[in-house]
Amino acid sequence: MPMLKKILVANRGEIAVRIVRACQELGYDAVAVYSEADRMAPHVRMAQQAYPIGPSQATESYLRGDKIIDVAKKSGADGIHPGYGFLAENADFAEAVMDAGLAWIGPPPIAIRLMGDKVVARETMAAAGVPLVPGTDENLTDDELLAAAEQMGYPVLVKAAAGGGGKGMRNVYRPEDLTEAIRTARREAKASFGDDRVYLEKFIENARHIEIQILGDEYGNVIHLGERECSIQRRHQKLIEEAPSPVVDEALRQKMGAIAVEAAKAVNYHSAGTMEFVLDKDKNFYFLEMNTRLQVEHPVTEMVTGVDIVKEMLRIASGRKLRYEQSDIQVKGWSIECRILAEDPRTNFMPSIGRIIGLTTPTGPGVRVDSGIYFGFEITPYYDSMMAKLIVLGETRGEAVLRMRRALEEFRITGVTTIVPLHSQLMNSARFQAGAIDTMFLERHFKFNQKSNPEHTRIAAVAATLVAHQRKQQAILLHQGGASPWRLYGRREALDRRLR
Amino acid sequence: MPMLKKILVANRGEIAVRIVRACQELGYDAVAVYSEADRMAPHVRMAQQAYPIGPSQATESYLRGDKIIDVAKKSGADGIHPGYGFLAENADFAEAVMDAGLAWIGPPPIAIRLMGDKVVARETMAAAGVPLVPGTDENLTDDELLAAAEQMGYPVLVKAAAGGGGKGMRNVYRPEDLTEAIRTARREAKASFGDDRVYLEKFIENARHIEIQILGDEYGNVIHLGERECSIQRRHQKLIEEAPSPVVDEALRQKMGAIAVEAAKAVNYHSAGTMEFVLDKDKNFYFLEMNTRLQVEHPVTEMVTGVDIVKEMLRIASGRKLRYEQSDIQVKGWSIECRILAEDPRTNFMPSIGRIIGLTTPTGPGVRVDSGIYFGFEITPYYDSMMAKLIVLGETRGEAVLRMRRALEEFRITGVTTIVPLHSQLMNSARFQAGAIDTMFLERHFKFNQKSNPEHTRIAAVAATLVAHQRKQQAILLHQGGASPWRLYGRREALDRRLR
Amino acid sequence: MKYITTIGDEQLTIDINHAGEITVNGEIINIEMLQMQDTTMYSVIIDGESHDVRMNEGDGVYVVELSGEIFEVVVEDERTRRLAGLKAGPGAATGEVIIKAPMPGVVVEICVIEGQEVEQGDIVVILESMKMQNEFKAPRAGQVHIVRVAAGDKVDQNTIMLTITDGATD
Amino acid sequence: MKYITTIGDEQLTIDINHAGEITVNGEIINIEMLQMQDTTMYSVIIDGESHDVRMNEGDGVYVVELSGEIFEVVVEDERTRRLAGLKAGPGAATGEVIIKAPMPGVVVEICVIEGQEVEQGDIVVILESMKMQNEFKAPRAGQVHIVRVAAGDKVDQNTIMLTITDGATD
Repeated sequence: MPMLKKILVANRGEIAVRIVRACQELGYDAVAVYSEADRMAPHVRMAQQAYPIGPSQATESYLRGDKIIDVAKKSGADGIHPGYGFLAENADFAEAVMDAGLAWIGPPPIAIRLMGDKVVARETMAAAGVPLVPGTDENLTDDELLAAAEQMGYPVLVKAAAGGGGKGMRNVYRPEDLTEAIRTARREAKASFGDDRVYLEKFIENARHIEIQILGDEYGNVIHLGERECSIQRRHQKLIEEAPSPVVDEALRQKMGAIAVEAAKAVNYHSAGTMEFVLDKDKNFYFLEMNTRLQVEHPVTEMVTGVDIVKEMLRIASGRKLRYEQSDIQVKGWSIECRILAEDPRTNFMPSIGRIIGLTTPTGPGVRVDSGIYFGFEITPYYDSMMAKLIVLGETRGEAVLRMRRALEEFRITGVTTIVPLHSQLMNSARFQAGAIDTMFLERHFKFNQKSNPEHTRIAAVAATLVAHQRKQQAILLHQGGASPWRLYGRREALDRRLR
Repeated sequence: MPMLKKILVANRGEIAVRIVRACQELGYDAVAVYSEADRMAPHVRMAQQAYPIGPSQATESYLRGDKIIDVAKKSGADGIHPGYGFLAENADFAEAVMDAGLAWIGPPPIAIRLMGDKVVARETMAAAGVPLVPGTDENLTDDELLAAAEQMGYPVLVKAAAGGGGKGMRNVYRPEDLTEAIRTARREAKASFGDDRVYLEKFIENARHIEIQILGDEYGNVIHLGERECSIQRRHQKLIEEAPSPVVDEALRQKMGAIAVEAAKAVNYHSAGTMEFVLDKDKNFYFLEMNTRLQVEHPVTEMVTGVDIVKEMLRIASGRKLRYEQSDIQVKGWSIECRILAEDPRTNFMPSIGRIIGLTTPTGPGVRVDSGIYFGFEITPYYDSMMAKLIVLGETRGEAVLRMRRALEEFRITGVTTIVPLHSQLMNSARFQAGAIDTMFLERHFKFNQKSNPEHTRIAAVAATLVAHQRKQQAILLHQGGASPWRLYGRREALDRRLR
Repeated sequence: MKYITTIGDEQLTIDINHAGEITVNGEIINIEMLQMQDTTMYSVIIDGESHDVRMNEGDGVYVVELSGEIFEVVVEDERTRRLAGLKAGPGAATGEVIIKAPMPGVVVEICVIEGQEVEQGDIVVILESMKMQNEFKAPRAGQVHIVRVAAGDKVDQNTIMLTITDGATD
Repeated sequence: MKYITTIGDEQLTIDINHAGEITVNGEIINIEMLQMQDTTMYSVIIDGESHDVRMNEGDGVYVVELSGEIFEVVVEDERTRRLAGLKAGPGAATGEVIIKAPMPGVVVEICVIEGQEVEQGDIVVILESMKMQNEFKAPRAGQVHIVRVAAGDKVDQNTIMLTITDGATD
């Protein structure tokens, strides 16, 4: 394997920025690709080279492996990092990249293929001795699925065989809802993956989503970097992740880690990957699926272990041996990540688009932002709504929560609606602070905008009234006097008038 | 000593923001004070409470200890953190704070007083067995100073007895320049400190500025947090700091650290403080002065030790015992800080004022920004030119330099002129990269804008020509067509025209 | 000028006199409010307490964000309110409701038909945009009046998808 | 249109034709340049290479910042230049030089007197501002013409402090 010197980043948004930064910090050149909507995107501006690959729709650009490989050859790139989403778990693309004589910065295509079909993945893991949630095959008819659900007992989870990211996933609590859930899951799976096969899994209540990050080289060395807890979800999509988990102790960490490492070795895995598990209230854990790529939430693991996962992926793809042994990996401190989405928490997470006309990014000790936006950037409707990730590191979980709260308070995004207020309220929730969370937390144990500080209510009322008053005055007086960038109200205004 | 719950921050700019953040992360309330120019400053917006203390001139506001103590009482604060500069090393103020029944978040006034007079400090340190640079008393006449200089040999350094921050400091290489240097140093010292006493020190050539951070509690426990190297200076003011130093090994660190701890104990020091030394090319070190306060460059120490110095100061002032023993302190990784000044590196660091009309702050792994500005904030002529500090942490010095380079490239400040390009060029300097620096580096071994990439020259020429061309076209065509937020040039424009 | 300001289930009487003095339910407050460069943010200092406040206005409702809490505020000046002889609060739901697409997307499903009675919160249309399926709910009870789009339609931003009228009470 | 662009000691002939095609010294280049929201920044992609470029203009000189390097660029269109019959480069120093205070401050010292000859780089005035003493140097050789301020004076932004003329050659 040749030394890498120029990497094509086959992605956009914050993860493309993350990878470009890693390249620059290793002294590599980065090559960006972009759709028409993304000409001004930060990954394009930050990379050393940038090439257009087509219209805004991802199917015409970021999903066009052929165009991307052409750009890699034209630009002289010697490797491709796919990020997450788009082509990251497309084994055919990985093979095409390698066939073109380029390094694939990810796991072997055969591992992607084995783990890509969720049912095959379950069989592979079962053979490797990994405990599984009870579930069905994916080739059953609706009637067979109904019978299987009856057998395993409700609640059950309908899942897309080709799935990921919560797409085509439905919780079902009562037999009479199953047929409709299967219908809508098939529809969503078809739309998202072009494959409408679904299967059932027993839905474990009060469960936590715990996953193990692994890292392996091309010489059979595999280690784990501890766990992440990702139980705060909406529509089966993660909103908040943390490392470590409030309920995983060192013994459980080593046990789950050892199983994840064994499972990865069973499929000759290398590069970065993640084993997802559910953990029930008695701390039994069951394999859910494996993500054969870098994950959105990888930074929390980086913060507590000090390992730069993206740089390690680049080193591994250069044919280097893993720089760490299992005993080198120590979890130190506590890290939390909040996904900053352009969505409205008041209207069931309706996405928001628009130009960023004001932006203050939180900084200071222990704060990291992995962002795909900047002042003046436009959020378009073509891609998902994640604009940035806010990550903090604290000595303890308590400090991390307080630090996240102050960082959220500092995050000012004007031009689109964001879920920052939802995160602030979550950080203030006693239940979240106590770590008493599970995958149904947002739906069952939390209500947005539930109660408010009476003093804040009064301030909000007065502030709105002053703005309304000022508009009324302006309407009457028109443009009296020069426009000042700041407008003053209240006492000070009164004082100014007396002084004039 | 009572538990602290509400802290008044007697400062402005990035350090006030830093302290407000520490308070919030400990669950304390912060009280800001502000001058007329600073009503919209970030520390005012971020604190829970904020009170005006007078006109923009610092002498009428931030230096008015009486007004600040009044606000502390009115707001119910139970302690005052002075930051650095302004009243931080004013022993009378520290005493007044304590007399008012408030906690002083800093060292004992007696220690401030002992170390505040540079000549007394030298005597105190000499008595404690700390090696000193040869120097004179401060009560000499100009003729006596001339004679003393002859005695110790040139070059010499003229320094203000009440000094700090490079004010009233002059290098003198030839006897014929000394009289004029003493005159201007006295003038500057008088203007800055109201005290025109100066003294001479032997100027050690090819020396490095190395300082030791110490931390002590009220029970006599003192530890050191290793060294910082601050050799990149202009006009005796630090521009870049790093921890550790490229030339300090573990043995030297322990030796200098032990002396700093002993010296601190000799004056019954507690809270945070710094012993500044010069280190000559044979690794002999000499005491320069002690800063009895938090320093600008404290973050690089925080990054490599994991100790939050500001929070420790708050804990110590609450009467807590130090949470660390010397053996707990491990230096891990490498941290560099660049001071982001509103000054023009092309015109001998002429300060710049104006409103920030565009701001992109670098983020991502290993990057911290301690900032006192935001989009829309106005840089006024009343205070110093430091807008922010950019701090990075890398595994190695090499990674830290590359990370700083990419972070500087990401830092976009529009509205004032900054020294960001100077820092970028420094990071690209082979000599800086090799760690071959000393306090004369900027003046002797570095030339700003010395040579440029020929490809960049061509791009700059073409870009300027396109802008000139477009202005000319606009002047001719006036407002033809709707104004677009983006303007397109070149090939793409040609294509657009053909398609119309 | 006197205002009646409604926030949640509270009503405040706020008076701003010609000298700029402000009273809330008769009590004088000391407030200074300055607008930021990005125009939706304000720095407010009220009796020494400092707050950043975000304010967006639409359809006569101010949406105020403060310390992670979101408030909806309706401000009416007393004279206008008296002249209009309004008795119902400003939040009372009457007239036609228009459901627009807030961004470009593809209609996945229309869950209702014209003439159908709906309860507040019933899902009426599903739109796919930004890789997500977004459910639109009836903001209040009523009757579906006109359905303008069908499943599979591509819609632009602000396309009217359907309208709901007062229904039975019409 | 044809331009003569001077950067450092280099001169480039840059032609932008009506079809938007651009040549530099006769060689066609493929460039796309888009302006950012903050108006001094541009995103430039030139033959696949991506750069962020900052551009400020003053007194006919473009100050261009690119990857931490700063360039001063003078752009003249060929016709104007020919018509003016200029022989000297645009950077040649002639006429009166005005030294203004770039910001409010206090004059610490005037280092020259009216009529004095100065060399390029000689310190002419020291201004204290932002807690620093800032030295102003003669941008070129000449003769001090008028001194308008004295030590101790408070000056506002853009106050003219002194002027330098061509001196002996006048």
